[in-house]
Amino acid sequence: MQNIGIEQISLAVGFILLLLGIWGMISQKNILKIIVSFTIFETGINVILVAIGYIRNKTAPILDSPELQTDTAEKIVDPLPQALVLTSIVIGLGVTALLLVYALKMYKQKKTLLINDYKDTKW
Amino acid sequence: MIWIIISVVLGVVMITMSVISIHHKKITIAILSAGGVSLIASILYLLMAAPDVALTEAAIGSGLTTFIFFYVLNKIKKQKHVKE
Amino acid sequence: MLRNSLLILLILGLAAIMYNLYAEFTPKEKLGFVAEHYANNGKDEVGAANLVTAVVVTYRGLDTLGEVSILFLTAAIIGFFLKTKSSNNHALPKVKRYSEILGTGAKILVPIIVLLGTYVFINGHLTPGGGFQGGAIIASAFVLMLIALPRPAINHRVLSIIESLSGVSFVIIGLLGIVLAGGFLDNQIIGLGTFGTILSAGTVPIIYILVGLKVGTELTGIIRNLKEIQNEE
Amino acid sequence: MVNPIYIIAVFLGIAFSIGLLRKNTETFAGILSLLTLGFASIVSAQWFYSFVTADIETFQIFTTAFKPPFSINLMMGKDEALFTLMINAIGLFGGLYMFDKLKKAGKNSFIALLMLIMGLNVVVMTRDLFNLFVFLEISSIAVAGLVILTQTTKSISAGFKYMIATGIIAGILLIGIAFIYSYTGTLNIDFILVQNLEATKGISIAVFFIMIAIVLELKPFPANGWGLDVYSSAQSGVGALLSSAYATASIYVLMKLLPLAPENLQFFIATIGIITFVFSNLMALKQDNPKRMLGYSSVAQIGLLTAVIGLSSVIGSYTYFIVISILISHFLAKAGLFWISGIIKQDSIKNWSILRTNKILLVLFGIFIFSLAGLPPFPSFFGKWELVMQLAETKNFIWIFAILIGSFFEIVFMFRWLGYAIKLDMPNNEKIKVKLHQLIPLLFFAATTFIAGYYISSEHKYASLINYLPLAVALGFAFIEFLPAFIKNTLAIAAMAAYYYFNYESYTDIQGVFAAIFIIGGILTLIAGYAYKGKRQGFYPFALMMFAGLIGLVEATTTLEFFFAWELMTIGSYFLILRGKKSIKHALSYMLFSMGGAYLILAGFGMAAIGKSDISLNILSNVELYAPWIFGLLAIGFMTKTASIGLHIWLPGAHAEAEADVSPMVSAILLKAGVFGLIMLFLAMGEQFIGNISFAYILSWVAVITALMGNLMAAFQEDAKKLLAYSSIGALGYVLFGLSLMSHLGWLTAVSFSVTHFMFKALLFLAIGGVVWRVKTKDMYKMGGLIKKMPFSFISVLIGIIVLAGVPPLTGFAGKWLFFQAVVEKQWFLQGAILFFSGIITFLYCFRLIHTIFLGQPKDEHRNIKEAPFWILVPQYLILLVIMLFSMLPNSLLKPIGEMLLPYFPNGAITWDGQMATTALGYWNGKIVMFIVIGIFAVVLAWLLFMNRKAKKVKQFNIGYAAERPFLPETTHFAYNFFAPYQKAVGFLVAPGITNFWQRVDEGVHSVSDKFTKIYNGNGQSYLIHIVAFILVIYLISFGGF
Repeated sequence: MQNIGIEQISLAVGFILLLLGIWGMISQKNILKIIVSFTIFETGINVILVAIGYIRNKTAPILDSPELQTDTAEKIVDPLPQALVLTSIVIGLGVTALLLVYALKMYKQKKTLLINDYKDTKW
Repeated sequence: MIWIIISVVLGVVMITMSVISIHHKKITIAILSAGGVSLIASILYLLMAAPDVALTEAAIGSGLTTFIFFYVLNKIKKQKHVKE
Repeated sequence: MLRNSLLILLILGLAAIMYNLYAEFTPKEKLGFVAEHYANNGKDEVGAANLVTAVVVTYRGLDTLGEVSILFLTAAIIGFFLKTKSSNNHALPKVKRYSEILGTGAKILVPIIVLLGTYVFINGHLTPGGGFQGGAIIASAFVLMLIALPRPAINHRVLSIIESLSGVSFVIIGLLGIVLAGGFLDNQIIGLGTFGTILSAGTVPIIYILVGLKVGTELTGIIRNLKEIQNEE
Repeated sequence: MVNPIYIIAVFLGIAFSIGLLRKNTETFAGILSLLTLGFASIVSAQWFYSFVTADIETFQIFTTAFKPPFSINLMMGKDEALFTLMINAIGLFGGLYMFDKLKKAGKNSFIALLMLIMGLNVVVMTRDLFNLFVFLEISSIAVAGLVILTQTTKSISAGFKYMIATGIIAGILLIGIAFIYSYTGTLNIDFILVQNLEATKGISIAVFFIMIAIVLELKPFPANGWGLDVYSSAQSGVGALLSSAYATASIYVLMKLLPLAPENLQFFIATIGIITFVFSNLMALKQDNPKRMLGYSSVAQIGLLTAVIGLSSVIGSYTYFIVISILISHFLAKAGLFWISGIIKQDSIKNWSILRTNKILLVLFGIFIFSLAGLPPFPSFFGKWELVMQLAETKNFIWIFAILIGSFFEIVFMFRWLGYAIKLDMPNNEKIKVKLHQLIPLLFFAATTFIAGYYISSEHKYASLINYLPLAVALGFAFIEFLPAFIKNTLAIAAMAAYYYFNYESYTDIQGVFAAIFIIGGILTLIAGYAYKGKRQGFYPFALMMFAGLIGLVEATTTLEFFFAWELMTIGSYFLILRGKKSIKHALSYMLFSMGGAYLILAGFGMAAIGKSDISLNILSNVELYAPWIFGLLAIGFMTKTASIGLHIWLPGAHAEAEADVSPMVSAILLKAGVFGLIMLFLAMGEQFIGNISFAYILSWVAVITALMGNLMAAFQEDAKKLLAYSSIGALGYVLFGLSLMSHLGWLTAVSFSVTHFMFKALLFLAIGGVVWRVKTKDMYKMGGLIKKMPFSFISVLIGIIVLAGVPPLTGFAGKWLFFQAVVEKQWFLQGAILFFSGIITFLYCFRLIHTIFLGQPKDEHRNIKEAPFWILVPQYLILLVIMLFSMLPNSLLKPIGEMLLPYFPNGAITWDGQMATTALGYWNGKIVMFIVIGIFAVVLAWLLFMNRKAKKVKQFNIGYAAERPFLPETTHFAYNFFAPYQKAVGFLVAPGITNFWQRVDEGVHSVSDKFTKIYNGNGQSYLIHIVAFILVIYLISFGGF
């Protein structure tokens, strides 16, 4: 138990979310549900990223107190993955918004949200 | 230790909510649960010393995304109405 | 049923791969060499107290520029995607019943939220938060207006001008970095200032303000576009 | 030089400021975007130019004041310069092409275009993994946006599928990147590479995720339905961007990241690539929609490139050359084809005949098809050549096989398409209108294809030695197409005569014989071209291209030159054959057999070069490994051109349907290319054995059966030209048999018969062509009694069949005489007997030919018919002159050939005494035989005239029918089904078994193709499942379990 830390739990949670997201995407028929699953997939990836940057018993990489400003490397968690997650979240928003607009437009065309009904281009 | 238990609890809640959001028949519940997953994720980020990420996830992941979802859903529902 | 069990097998297989990654992962004891450099030199090189901001805006500034571009691009695509044939039709939308309470509440709340958002991105280099978070917060204020007010006074033109100008300024500041400092997006065009104060970290706060404005207007634009198509029918 | 960071800055700055523009400023926004793209193109062109000419150092671009790995850095090297140049150029020209569409969609669509190109620029230049991820996302989102320029249910749902699929792929990539960071502490590619990653499982999986995501971006089979749907539903301009710009950048990413992957993963990536190449081309066979077909083809081409890159550790230093040459061809041609399909706007390739209404487009279309198919002189020809050479060198024969099979499928659908466009009837009278802004990109890309081909070949050690002069002359004729036919004809004859005059001395021995057949024969048949009025567009460039190829064959000193010439000849003759009536099917099957044969030759050359330091043709004479294989491959390859039995089904249709002067070209001249190849092969490699059986022995049987079947089938034809065509098959059987004897006499017959066959077949085809020209039908039973109307043609045919049948006194007899001597000498009596029998059949069809056409009763409708056109008669009489000469003085032909053969077959030569030839078995004097026969003939003629002096002439219509008119009028004609009794006796032999066999192969392949395409069921979710399953399967294979 001593060896288990938040980062490992988060990592596990992240992977499970990611898998659940993929599961949702390949099993749900409703386009909106697929998009919901996609956001869960993305959240999973973000959790994994943050977990990778975490180091036990260290503080956030914000040097607002003077004691943090010396030997900083010993005291903070990795700021880089956090920066990556910021980017990832914003990209996720863009993609999700676009997917939703697609869904809206698709619905407008055929008045159905079932992905099985959109098989116009095939073979 | 306490943080580990909290994080386990948070994790379990997140997983449950995501299962709900994937499998619940009602799309509104699904969207809300997905937003909830995001929200709890941001708490988890706080625990992992990532306040910046937490803030972003809360504002964008659970806030705006959920909102856009509802906007589109609303729109789709209205179209259904138009058709009938 | 068969299909679902096959899918479950597929996910289980994927899970096995992921489990390998998980099992191999050993928690880190100390920072990697790049992160260590950031930790030890970030304060002197960039001058931002929030190291995440230092990384986002300066060390990995190009990523951020790309990120802003993604939102911009998404907004643009949604713009022409939702552009309807009758876009010249300026018929006013039907005024529906709007809750008075909500409307009044929104009127009070919106400035506060905007203020909060502004605070978040202005202080991005010192405290948690920054352009993206602040921008998102500002956008949510406008979202509130869009829901609560019958004819919200958001001028599309103003939005897009703010959006474009902040984007162009971002690029120009980046280019000034080549001319006046070490390279594209370098923050030391102006002095680093006193560490830990608002006016520190060179152009970091300026960039974050621009990012905040840009993100805020872009997100608002996306939602406004959605709203417009909603009113159209 | 401009810092490349300005490319990005300018792109973003302009894209952001487009938002500032007011409404209704789309044109301005568009021009601004094009200027930006132009600026970017110029910057990268400038860099590329400097890298090529000045050999400057790779330029590092740092962002911020910090050095990598602490900040993101970009790199501009020669590769980056080339790739960004390609991307920016397609952005510029693609933007120009789509200008009106983009304008209509609004200024935001220009933003999407700019963002796409900007993103790809960074993707190529960046050295940071996460940065790569971000800009890859930008590009793929931009693609998703451009897909919906026209909003249809198809395009929107395709866009959705694309977004969600790339979403998963990006997620996988991001996990890989995250774990790589966790293990190495950096995101900089160069710093990751220098760390010499340990092979722990975690690192391996992380690398696997990155690589598999990159591979998935390249749309591997079968996880690529999402990509295909986008290709088929998006606008063609967007298809061009996706295929040319996006795929180009993704290929570069693969090249950049490949060193991360361990060797076995590289191998699996290559395997994925080749499977994609073969299967996508296979599935493209079934496509009717041009855009979807192009999509399959794009995916296939990228698959091939993936395979090459994955095999880079095997191929070694040539990888770069191969990748660039194939990529450039694909890049230019695919963009061009997509653009053209956007102009044509037909959803079925069967409606593409409308393309003919615009000549320029048609030419461009042809250029792009040829470039894509890897034919000379375009870049991918050299790439594929080198690829096969290198794979052979390292003995990766299965790979060669797969590549050639895939390429073959590609040829099938590409040339079917081209054939439809050129020959199918036009659906209506619509005319294609091309706007200037659509034409400029096409012209530019087509021109670049040639330049790139020249550049690539000049980079290649051996390709730079190729003599381009004949090809250049042939292409030059494309620019004087507006001139009338007789001027062009004169120029063509002059060009060929001049070429021969300046070069004939350099041809030695057998080379000289074939050079004479090819060039002098070419000139003779060209003379007939004066009979054609008008401009005769599309004839001269290709005729000359064919002759250029034939000349190149003779002149070749390296295997590459030989192969180049072989392909050139194939292209030219393909178009000549395609000119005929009802030629679509025949031209296609000609192309397929030729290309199939060409690929065998290529493989044979590749194997022959194993362990050799050069690729001179001499390597064939000292092959150490796989000699029987090499011999077999090359022999079969050459035999596709000689139309040996089993490989002959293309010939009858192709030769019979061709124009009057084309038939002799393809039948009398072109077939000799195969003979030349076989001769060269035998001379270099001698006899080869499989086990105890000599190849020559097998060949002798093939030859015998070919001769028998060819002649039999000729006898049963109703169509005069088909009769001659089948007769050619038979005649080539004789030549083959002569070669297979491997003796002096055998070869003497083979070579001299090649010359004789040229003469009489050209003569007959010209004469019959002239008749057909007048009577407008090829069916013999519709003719008759033409002797009075066309006496000159009659004489030609008479002399022709005398030579053909090998009756004394003419030169055909000399051939036969020698021939049976050779058989007896070799003691292959069974074969000899069969050949003798088929010789008898020759008499049958010869008799029928002259009897049904020229003798008997003239038809009513032919009363006022005139003699064949003068200019078709001229070459006939020139040939007649030569035949007479050779018949009188047989040693003028046989003696020099015999002397040429002496070094190779010193034993059993003929001894000459004046015109008297003596062999071990007897003697023969051409001159005396001639006089005797003429004497006999004169006596008989005089006798007949004397006996018939009182005969009474009867009017033709002194006959009557019974009351009923038969159901099929021709069945009552005496010449119809002339040899019915024989058909009953031996007809089973000529049952179309071989044709049926190939037909079944064709149907089989198509139905397999159909089965495979069913995996793309159009459901976006299935595509996701494909992706996930793909990842899982590749993981299991490459890790051997979980």
